[in-house]
Amino acid sequence: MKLPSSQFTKDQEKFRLEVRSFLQKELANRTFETACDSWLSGCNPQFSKKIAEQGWIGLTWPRKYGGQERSAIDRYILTEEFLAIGAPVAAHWIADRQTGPLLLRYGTEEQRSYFLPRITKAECFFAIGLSEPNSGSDLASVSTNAKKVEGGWLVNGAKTWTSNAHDAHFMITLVRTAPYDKDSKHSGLSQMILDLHDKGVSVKPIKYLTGERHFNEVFFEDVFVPDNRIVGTIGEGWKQGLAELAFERSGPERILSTFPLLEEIYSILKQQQNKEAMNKLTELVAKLWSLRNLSLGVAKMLEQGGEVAVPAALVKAMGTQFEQSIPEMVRLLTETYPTMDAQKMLDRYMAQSILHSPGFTIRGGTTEILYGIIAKDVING
Amino acid sequence: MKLPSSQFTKDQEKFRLEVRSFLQKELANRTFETACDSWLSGCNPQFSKKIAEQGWIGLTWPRKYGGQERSAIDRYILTEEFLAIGAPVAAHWIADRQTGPLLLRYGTEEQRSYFLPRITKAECFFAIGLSEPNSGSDLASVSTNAKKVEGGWLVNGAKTWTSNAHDAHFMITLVRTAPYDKDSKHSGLSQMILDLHDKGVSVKPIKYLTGERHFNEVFFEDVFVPDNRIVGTIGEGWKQGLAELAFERSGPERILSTFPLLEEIYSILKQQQNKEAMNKLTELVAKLWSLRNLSLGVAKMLEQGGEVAVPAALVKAMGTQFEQSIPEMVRLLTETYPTMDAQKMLDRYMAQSILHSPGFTIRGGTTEILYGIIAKDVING
Amino acid sequence: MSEIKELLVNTMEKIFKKHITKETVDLVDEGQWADDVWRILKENGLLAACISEKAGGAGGDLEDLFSLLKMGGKYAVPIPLMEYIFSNYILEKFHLAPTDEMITYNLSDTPNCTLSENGEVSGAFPHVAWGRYASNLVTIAKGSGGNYLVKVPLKDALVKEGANLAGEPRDYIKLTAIPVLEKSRIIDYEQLEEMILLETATKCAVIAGTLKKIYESTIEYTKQRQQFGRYIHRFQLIQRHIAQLAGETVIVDSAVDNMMEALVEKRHRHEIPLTRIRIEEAIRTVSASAHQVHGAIGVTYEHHLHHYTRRLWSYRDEGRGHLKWSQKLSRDLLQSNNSMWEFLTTY
Amino acid sequence: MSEIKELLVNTMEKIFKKHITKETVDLVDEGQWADDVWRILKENGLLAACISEKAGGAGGDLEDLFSLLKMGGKYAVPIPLMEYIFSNYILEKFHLAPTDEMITYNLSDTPNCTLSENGEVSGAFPHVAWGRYASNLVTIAKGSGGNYLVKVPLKDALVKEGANLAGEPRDYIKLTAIPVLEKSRIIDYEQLEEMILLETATKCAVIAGTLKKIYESTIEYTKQRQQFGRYIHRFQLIQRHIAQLAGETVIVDSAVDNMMEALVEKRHRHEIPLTRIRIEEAIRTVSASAHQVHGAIGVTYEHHLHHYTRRLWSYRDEGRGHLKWSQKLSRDLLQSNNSMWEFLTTY
Repeated sequence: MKLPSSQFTKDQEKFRLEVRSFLQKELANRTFETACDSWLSGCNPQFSKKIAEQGWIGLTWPRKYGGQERSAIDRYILTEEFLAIGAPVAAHWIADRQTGPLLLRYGTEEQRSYFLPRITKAECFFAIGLSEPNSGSDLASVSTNAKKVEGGWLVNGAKTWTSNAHDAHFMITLVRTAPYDKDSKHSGLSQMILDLHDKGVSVKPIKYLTGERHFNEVFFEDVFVPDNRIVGTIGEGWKQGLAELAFERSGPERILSTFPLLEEIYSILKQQQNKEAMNKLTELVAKLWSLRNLSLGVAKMLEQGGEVAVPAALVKAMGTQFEQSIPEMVRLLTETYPTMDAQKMLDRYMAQSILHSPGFTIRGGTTEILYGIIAKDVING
Repeated sequence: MKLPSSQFTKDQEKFRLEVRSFLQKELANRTFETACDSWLSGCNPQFSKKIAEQGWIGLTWPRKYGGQERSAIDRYILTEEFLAIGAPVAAHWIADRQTGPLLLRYGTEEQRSYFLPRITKAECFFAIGLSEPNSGSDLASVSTNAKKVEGGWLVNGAKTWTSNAHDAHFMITLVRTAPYDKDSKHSGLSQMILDLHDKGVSVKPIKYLTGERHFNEVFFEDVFVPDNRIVGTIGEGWKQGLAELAFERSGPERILSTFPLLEEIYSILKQQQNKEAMNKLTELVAKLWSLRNLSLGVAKMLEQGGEVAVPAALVKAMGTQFEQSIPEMVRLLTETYPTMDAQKMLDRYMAQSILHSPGFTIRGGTTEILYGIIAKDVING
Repeated sequence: MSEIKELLVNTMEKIFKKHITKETVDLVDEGQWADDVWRILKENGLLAACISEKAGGAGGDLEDLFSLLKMGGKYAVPIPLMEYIFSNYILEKFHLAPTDEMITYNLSDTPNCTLSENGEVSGAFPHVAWGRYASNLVTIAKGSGGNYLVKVPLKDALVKEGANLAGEPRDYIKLTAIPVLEKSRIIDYEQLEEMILLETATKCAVIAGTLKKIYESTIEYTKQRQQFGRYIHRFQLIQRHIAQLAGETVIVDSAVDNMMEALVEKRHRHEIPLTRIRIEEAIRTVSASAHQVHGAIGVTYEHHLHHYTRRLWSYRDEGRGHLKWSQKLSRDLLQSNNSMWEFLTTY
Repeated sequence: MSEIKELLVNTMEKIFKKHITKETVDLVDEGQWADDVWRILKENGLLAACISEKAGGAGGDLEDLFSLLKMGGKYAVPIPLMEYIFSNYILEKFHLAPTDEMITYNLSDTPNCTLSENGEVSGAFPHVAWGRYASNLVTIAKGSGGNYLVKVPLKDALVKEGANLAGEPRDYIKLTAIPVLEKSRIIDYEQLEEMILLETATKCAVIAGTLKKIYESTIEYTKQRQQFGRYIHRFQLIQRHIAQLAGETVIVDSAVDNMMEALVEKRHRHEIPLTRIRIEEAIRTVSASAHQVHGAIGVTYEHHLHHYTRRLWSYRDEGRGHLKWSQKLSRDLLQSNNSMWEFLTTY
């Protein structure tokens, strides 16, 4: 697997600086506060509106759906800048990263014209409904089911760990449209767009260990989903979902969730002119630099249509362990007293990083599951 | 699992100093050279003779068999001092650690009176024959077999990875005395004492990656083993062998194989008065201190007859990873240029440690196998 | 451990088990005082452990004290158990009177608090454990000629509430010319160091208990949770976590026991720092492995795991931590004439 | 990579595969010169890669050079491939004449070798790669007014044979008033640093190749070896090793490719140190995991694994290593006015 290297064009560099200067201005105006893990836990619909006004939601999508037809690399740069400054982009994140590409690939014209422009205007946020109370890593075992009725489907069941479902309008939901067949575990699953404000849908918060509301259980009781809200082909839900995984796994959000902490310790060590600690920090910098090269290489390869399942899964497995390791490394470089409301930014970012870290290597595929996937792909190919 | 703490009595302390001063004198006289991993790769029959003259082989055994009837803790102290100074005790190691206790527990009076005194005089060295070319970690799959004949057994097959078989006189050999039964994998195995100079035995060296001769393949072609060389009960070989594992797994040799390197870097950092590196070194010291407490706790518990399977396996799993990590840590503390014949002791110990390290977490049960054993024991009990 | 000690531990554990539930511990996050727990531990004499009977305590030795502290850690006890006991223990050790009023402490090797000639204390302390609930504070104040251990009333102190990562009260306290209740004779550097050693030792015991709880609770979870049709403890990658959890737990347990014996025999100068330094890795490994094994359920507030992991993440940065202890030990090692092996085998 | 480049790499690999067997590599340990390999690589023009045609070389660009060096690492080539090519590359870069005699080099940022007024070099060098076989040495000598790059004949040098952990010749060489063959103009600090950067870059390429070989070979082994009745790649704990091997290999591969492009574009000041620092962990992880997967067979001389792991363990301590590069990079970071993010995204 030979990956492209991570150079950017002049235009791309220019775009990066444009994004950066916008974000720095917003930060100075206190539109948002830098925080670690903000891409998933920093849900701020007003801020998403501002991003939409820049034309930065659905950046790569066709103009006719409200997009800018920019390259995936431009979107990569945009995303990186959000992460580096710790901007609260969680509200539109899923719709931008997953729903848009899914509909562009499998959606009907009607679905695209209806949803995509609304997403780009930050009027319409999406959640993902995959896990269920008893499924965990074993996604093929989902049991939320949809029964065919006149003009649509009746959905019953429950999803769990759906991030930000309380702020989202719709949910791409994986449901069983044919009975479970143990010899063909991945068949009989379908993807539907569920309106979270429909009758029969109830959203129950699950408090994160910090006490914050973050993810939810979502219950369905005879929820009617019209036929025009089916995504792609009935029974192909598993395959359709998998196709997007490389995008989801190899993005900069698997490396940079705790970057603001790294930035802060760098600034402190410079102030201290602390050679000894800076020597240690170079190891983190080298790790980050090389992970970023890999992630960018995968992004470029994806744009060229290459096969990237293994390196993409590697970015997720290694990158999330890296972002998780940052607070543990930082505490060896200086003394800290992490609290969520600390005055010192270092202490605050430490607290955010420590408390959010456990999720990094669980969400979106546990490290254990990824190891298995990587090994199987390596052995077979 | 509550383990005894690691205090010593005044007499024990005295014994430690006695051993230490003997070894330091021998070192000064150049009877031996300090080396890492010497307990298994430092085979020096002359040196073993000197140890025997001190009465230090079979220290805990009954006087009537040439032993000193000292406590297991005294033996622990003795062993630690060998390891700390990197003395070449490999020739008598297996006989002292494993054969003696095995015969005392399962041997016949005749076997004890014949072998034990010879072992204590360093006249008789033992090897262990467990692994076979295709068995690896799956010891139950051994296929070397013994067929009953008049007055004894005829052994055919081969053993591999037998350390120091070329210097040993006998080998405790695990053989199949009944056909393999997949529902009772561990039955049908027996332990026999095989004379390595008997007709039909051939010992073929396997060079270690350093090019040194260290372990061997041992082939048996119709080797006759008389009935009086069977250890314990026919068919009980697996159980008998297991009983000794706690001793084998939890000894100081699972922690201290690379100790001379640690000692040397300590001395260098003191000379340099290198604070920064010494700060880092305290972590290694704390690890070693705590592993040693654990290992000693197990030793004391063993002497009291307590159940120690889990902590003993933990000492092996954690201790060998620790000794393996020492060269990797030391190279972060100072620059080195490791070569086997370096003038600088640090470089020489580094070379020994690096080249011998890969074996630490493989020999005597791989870390992977140990994890499984530990987890099963923890879950069941 | 003697049989009588074992009996004592079992009795203690029964009380803790009965009265300290997930909901009780939740009270801390809700900013409430777990009065029942306080009352029951007090009624059972547990808060007076290791204070001599003549000073109004319940007697007992260091082994009892450490057993109690481990239990406190194991149950994430939602009251200032360690702080109360340690404060009184220090008071008695330095010949001041223990108290049965609520008391907490603040120790630093560079006291930033002064004691005036007329016996008034002024100074500010960040992060005082349970400060808002305490009537008294034990601390070190710089007075004429040296440092003193002082007991100060808090009713006129300025208190700004704060919390550590576990939601436990860690309050900013400011004292302005508050008359001391009692003060010790001048305390020299060694005595101050000794207090900090003791504080670190008690923390280590609490942490050992917390680690044990996480370990046991994770093992239990692997026996209940199924994935892909099997109990998860049957997967090798989970077994690896189990082995690492077991390893770190037993290592720390044995380290704390050895440290405690060293304390009894007054040869604890290095054993306490070594324990504290070693605990650092245990906290990192155990909290990470436990969360990884639990998956999503373990990061919910509903599940109890975070009560223990958040405490570990808090405690490791309170008091004198591993960085400072490493520097301290490092200094001793640089000055020593012993070899490393002598250092490890000489008591 | 362009198609023509790919073709070149495939052709190279065919030659290496055919002529460099385990037995050929064993020759190094036996103290023998692998003359066949030398001859064949020379005949195929591979030893003259990246030397301009006008200087008698085979042409080619840095990408070709790096492909060749990776191949050298992948096959544990038993001749001074990197040393020969690098020496000539440096000579041409600093306007001295490349040579087709056997040549090696020694570089240090604090040269301990002097150049007298009449052009004679004196000094001693430990661990010169393949010194005993070389006719010439390229090194830095301190002369009047500054440092010079010099080419010195070795026929009158004192050579004491030594070896690195992989058994490769690393000889002590002493020169006493040896007349230089050629010398450069005065070399300033930046030029010297640039040479050392280049040397580190070439080493990184060799190491990347070696890592790749270990990875591929270990994967192959897991497909052949059975334990407990299954291929070992089916065990989760082996899968974890596989994933880590794959991860480290692909990370280093991509780092070296990025470093190489930076070199082409002359913005390699930080990219080379970053690659070298990152490689440290890859060597540790890959060598440990590969040996662990192979078990006992992998530590025998009979198996080829050690030829690659021993080379990694040697190369990481040769030339300017990660400690010094960390210090260097650290100095730059301490002086920078950029944020970390600017540092990472500005070229």
